[in-house]
Amino acid sequence: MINPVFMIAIPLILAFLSLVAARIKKWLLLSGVLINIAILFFLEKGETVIGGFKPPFGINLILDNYSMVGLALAGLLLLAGVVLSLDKADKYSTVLLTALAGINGMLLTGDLFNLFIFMEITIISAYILSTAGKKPEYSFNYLVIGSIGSVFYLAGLVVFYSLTGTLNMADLAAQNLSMGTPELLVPLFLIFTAFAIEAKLIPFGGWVKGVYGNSNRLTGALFASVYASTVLFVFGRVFNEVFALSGAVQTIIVLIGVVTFAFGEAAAFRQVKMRRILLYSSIGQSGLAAALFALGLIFPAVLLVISNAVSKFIMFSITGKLREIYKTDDYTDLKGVFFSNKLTGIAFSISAMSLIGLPLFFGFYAKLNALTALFNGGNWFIPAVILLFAIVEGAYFIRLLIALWAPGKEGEIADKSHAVGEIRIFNIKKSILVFILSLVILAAGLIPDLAGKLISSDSGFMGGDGPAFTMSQLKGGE
Amino acid sequence: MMELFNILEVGISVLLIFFALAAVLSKKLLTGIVFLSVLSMAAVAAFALLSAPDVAVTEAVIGSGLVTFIFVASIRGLRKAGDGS
Amino acid sequence: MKKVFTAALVILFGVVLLFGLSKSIDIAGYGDGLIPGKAADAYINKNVTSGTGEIIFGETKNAETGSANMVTSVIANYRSFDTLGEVTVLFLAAVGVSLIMGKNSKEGKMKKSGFILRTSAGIIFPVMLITGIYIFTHGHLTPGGGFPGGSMIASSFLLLYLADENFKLKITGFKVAEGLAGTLYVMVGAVGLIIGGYFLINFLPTGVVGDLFSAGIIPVIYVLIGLKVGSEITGIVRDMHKEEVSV
Amino acid sequence: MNLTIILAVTVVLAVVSFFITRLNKKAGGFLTVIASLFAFVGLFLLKGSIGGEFSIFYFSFKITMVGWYFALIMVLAYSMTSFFNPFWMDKMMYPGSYNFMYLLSMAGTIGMFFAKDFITLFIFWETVVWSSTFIIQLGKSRKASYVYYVVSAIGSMATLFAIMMAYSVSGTFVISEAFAGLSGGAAIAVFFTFILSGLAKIGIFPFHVWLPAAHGNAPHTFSPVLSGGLVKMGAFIAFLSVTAFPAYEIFSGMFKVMGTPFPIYFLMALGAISIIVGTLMAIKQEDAKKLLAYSSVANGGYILIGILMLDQVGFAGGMMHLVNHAVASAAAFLAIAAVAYRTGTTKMSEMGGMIHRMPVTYIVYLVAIISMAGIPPMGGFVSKWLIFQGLADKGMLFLAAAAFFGSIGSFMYVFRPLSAVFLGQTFTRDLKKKEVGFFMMLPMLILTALSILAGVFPNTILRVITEIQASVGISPVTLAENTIVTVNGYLDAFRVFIVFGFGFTIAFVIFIVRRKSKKVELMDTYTSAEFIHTRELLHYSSKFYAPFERLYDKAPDTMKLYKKIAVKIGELGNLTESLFYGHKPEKTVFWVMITGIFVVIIGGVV
Amino acid sequence: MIRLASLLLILIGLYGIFSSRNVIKILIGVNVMELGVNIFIISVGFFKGGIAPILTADSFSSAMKFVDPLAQAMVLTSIVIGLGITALGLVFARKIHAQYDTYDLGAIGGGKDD
Repeated sequence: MINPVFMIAIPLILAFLSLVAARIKKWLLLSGVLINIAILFFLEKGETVIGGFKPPFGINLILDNYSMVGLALAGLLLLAGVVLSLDKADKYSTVLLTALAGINGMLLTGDLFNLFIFMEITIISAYILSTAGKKPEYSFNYLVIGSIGSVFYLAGLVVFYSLTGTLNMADLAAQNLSMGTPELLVPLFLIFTAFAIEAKLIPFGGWVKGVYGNSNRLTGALFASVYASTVLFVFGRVFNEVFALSGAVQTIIVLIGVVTFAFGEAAAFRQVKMRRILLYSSIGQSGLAAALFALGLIFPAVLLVISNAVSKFIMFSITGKLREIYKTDDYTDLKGVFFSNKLTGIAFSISAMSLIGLPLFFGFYAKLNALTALFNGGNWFIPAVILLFAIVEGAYFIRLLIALWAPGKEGEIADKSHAVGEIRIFNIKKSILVFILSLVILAAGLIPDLAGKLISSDSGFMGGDGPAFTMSQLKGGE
Repeated sequence: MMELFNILEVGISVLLIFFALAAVLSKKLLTGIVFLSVLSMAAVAAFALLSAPDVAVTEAVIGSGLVTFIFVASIRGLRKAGDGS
Repeated sequence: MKKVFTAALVILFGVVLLFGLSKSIDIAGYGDGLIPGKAADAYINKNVTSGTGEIIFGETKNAETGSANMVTSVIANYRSFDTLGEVTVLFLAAVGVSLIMGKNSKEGKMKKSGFILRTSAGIIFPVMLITGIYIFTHGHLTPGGGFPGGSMIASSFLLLYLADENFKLKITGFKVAEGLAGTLYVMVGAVGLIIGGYFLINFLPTGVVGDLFSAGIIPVIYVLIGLKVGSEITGIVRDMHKEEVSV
Repeated sequence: MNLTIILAVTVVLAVVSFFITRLNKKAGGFLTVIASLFAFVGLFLLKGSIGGEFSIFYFSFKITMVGWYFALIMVLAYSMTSFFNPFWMDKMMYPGSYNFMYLLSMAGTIGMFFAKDFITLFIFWETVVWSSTFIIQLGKSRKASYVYYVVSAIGSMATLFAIMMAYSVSGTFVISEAFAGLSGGAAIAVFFTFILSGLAKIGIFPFHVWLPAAHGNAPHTFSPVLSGGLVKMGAFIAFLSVTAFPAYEIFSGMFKVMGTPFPIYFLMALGAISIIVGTLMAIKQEDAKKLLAYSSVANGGYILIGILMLDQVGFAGGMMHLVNHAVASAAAFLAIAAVAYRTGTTKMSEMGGMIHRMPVTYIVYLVAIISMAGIPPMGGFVSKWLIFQGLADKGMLFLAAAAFFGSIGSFMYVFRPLSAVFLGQTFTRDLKKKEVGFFMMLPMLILTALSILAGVFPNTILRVITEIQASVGISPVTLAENTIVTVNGYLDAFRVFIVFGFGFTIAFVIFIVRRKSKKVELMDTYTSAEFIHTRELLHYSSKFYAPFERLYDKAPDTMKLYKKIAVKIGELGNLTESLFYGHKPEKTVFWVMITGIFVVIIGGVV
Repeated sequence: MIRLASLLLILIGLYGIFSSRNVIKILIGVNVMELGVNIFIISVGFFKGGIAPILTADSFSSAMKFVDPLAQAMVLTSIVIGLGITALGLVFARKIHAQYDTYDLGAIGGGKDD
């Protein structure tokens, strides 16, 4: 069994070394992400104490089921991203390795200040990656907003520290502070702001459009999948295990999440640029996941995060590559582009349909779980909003798919002569990689119970409940 | 002892706020940076007052030294472009 | 009009926020003391793993951490993991700066500096260097430590760099120092894991509180931090000092 | 026969056909014929195992009479249409995907009708929706496919909401038990949201917009399935919303119109409006397929009214109209497809006199429209008669008037393509065109025969319907030997057939005997030195009912409503974009402060 | 008193970011905020009469009243992170200047996506 601290230590060493041995940094990066996945299977679960100082005094890492899922998701998608865009990743090898350490640290740590540091590492790596878009004003905007978030986080954290004298998550949770009371509202809001900024919640995520909208196939894919899912995973832990929300605060956060979902989907609806469509859809999904987390519906939220991360990874990768080839990501200029790229096209379509929540794909299971859990909690308003804007979401994604698949004038049958170009989007190996990733969505959608079990692995998350809905309950009636 | 502390406390608070406002409100960039540096020195005083010598030393070296330096290094040679205000 | 509006909004936000915050903590005064039994209290009494009773300067031997400077004991021992992350942040920033400034820029052109500056730099440089080294090697005894020490080293090199146009900073040298220091930091942690069973454990014996060699791995870590921070900051400043070539 | 085998074979063949099509297009097309015929025969044999419950995978199924009835109609439409597939493969952009989606959507419909629980139903339903969306895009309009998806999504999301809401009360998804325990406002909400997907699929006003778009522009080989088959999925939902959701019981305490609880009457009124709208719009159309699409809207209204009545006579009429309309509209669409196969167009003004070139297709079309218009001796007459009887019975005057109007109107619109496409003079261009081959003719002839048989021996179908009626606990329609007995009278379909057959024979003899009329070239028009720019305007079928159309020229377009909503959503999106996003940090700082003030105030601190 | 000043510093920094479109000034605002929060943290760890947390010949025993060393350690970390962020921000600022020849975000005017 391997100590989870190596999830952080190994990428860090490799990152430091990549500075010394700049020539092989590409290979260091590759080996880093590969080792990261490899040791994932041998990690010992439970609590790891750093430096021999027992918590709550020292720093500890917590590897439970929840962090395991987060680590696996982020690690696998990072690996896929690096493999898929190794040419682009080369330049950012050191940054990506450091980011891997930061992401793993964020997911593992059991200490709120340590979380702050790993969050800074992760975010700073995101600032640096965002410069790949060659729009420094957006990177700058991101940096400033992110710094405000950091300052707010520290301020909020210190208030809690002064009240409890501890920075340890479990210890803080054990204090049983009642989070619904006005006494803790402001520090809680400060901490929430920091997460809301990173989790792209409206109105905090003002940086998203510029950064995502100018991403390339590496950074876009990583931002929307690895970074987004990590932040949401941590959001879920912090606002369930550490600051168990209740009362007015909970209502406000849920409201912000739902508004984000609705506004994000509405904003995506009118876009013609694919990256914009995807980025607003990411915002929407983030809002929904945040709302579910805030309501304590961890399992559906995790499903949603996973399904969204994998889908967005595939779609951003393809979109980024399309933009490289055709110098545009306006889908009205890319009509029928999948005609000569069927494998890639199918991968894209499966991802999109999973995002919409169409059956036979993983997203449907996630959506169904969310709805069941919400209704079980006696909540019908949020499901109504979800379903209403699922129509909008379906509308723009289906419109996108139709355009990318079937070219042709109105009034004439779809014809390949109207298709734009016959350039291969990905070479055959990469197409197969992307396709296999999409098959994961399909397979997980076809056998959702197994996938759900794999994710929640019997014990569920943070002592909470597992799936609110399983397909097997159909057979037995209950 | 206690009274001295109170006087210093008020004095430093006033200085902090004054220099912060000066740094943020100054029209010229260089003035702003200089005020930021001075503000940092005031913060060093505050840290020293609040029994934090480690932080004070660090802030003195990093906050008022290095940060000021990289600020100035950044805008050096660009002031001629007339972005001063 | 716009200024009034912005100021009014910030003031409104401030009033509301401070009012709300005043319900959580006293926003004007100070606390009454440390919460007994909690982290800070344990760090002061050095009784996180086992209680050794009162720690007396110059007397107590073999405490769990031998640093007389408690902040240092927190930074380099109790929460050394945080510090590792912090060094990484700076490392990342340095990498980012050089990545972004990398292209389309050249070394800043210096005016030939005067004789006095060059001479004085030659005198000040060793003084600053030694001060810096002193600061981080004595970080467990006196205020300061790796960060100011490292910065001091960086400043000394910068001084030389500014004063002497013939002095070219060997980038690779600094990068090697930066990378190796970081790697060694993690290695020290890993060695701790092998020897003591915990990552970053203080596996060297601690001496009498207050002695130079009393803090176990703390000086080792602080030296590494000092070197790393020093080379990182030097790198940052050097990169910042480049001039943009208009595109 | 076993449902598992049917579903498995269909799905496997769907995948196989995808790959076979890549090797040989025609072979892939023939495979769809084999697969759908197999499914049809298999389903037919399934009747023996009605009542059986089992599960495949995690899906649970229950073979019910009504499910069997619906599935058979559906697969009939699929299998008959599939005969056309091999001949259209060259025109498809994605023949492999077409065949795959074709069979996948068929499997979806089968699974949906036999679902025991709502999740199974929903999964299969949505599968049909997305797979057919991808088929429709291959046709003449991308927009049509989009409209189809959006309207379907409105329906299915609403239905999912209803399912979930019902589940939160009853704790089960099983169709027969899921709605237990609902009452009051929740019951009304569930009822209306649940039936929404049905309304959307049948094409009830105001959800009818997708029919002309999708039917009119889908590939010619899919329009018959859409109109003859997929629309009937909506009828199934309507059926469930009065049986599984016992609307009459739950709403029994509510305000009633003509003995019918208001929510149900409201939906029936929507059905009546669809009849009127569908009829009026059909009269206007220039495109034969769009015309038939609007006629499907009108016929959907009949079906909805019939099923919602849930009584002895009207319900039987509604259920029977399912078959009659499926058969007739599939045949009509196939006939148009056959013509389009030869001429390459569906615009009525570009055709004429096809009766000389394609006489069999003409007969097929003639029988189909007679049935659709509800004229004896075809099946459509019997079902419409039953619906009339049911409405008259309850004294629902408005609905009856609408239904009557629809019947009269249908004379007008069905005659138009008949005369424009088939009668008159043949275009010179089309003079060399031949009748379609036997393989394509076969399904059309089968459908025609079924249409006539349904009119002559309606009791064969009605006997199945009586079993359905018995299974949902209403008194079955009274059937005697060859006659249908109602309170107001009886109908002997065979006798009607004899009478009409006799009249038809006399007319035919006169037609043969009398002198041949003189033939004039269709566009052979003399003008006084004017140059004719738009020749097709001179085609006698253009502006066929111009004086009548002028009466409702200004009628609002429902599509505009949807566009307005889309614009509103876009505006919300615009607002979001401009309010929150940009490159200046001040925007976010502003919102952080505003939210902070808001949160602190709402949170009860101030 | 200093605690209140530090909170005000955060607000002043926020005002600096909010009211200015000059990237350097925005960064100055960010720095003021960071300073504010640093002082705030120290002030939280401080109590009246507390002595600096270093054992020396004068303050020789752990039983004496030391102020919170943890808060100070956090601030040390925060200062260094602040330096990193400032450096990166300045590099972005320079990139903006190189690309648009101005420090004024208002003059960039939306910055169309490529």
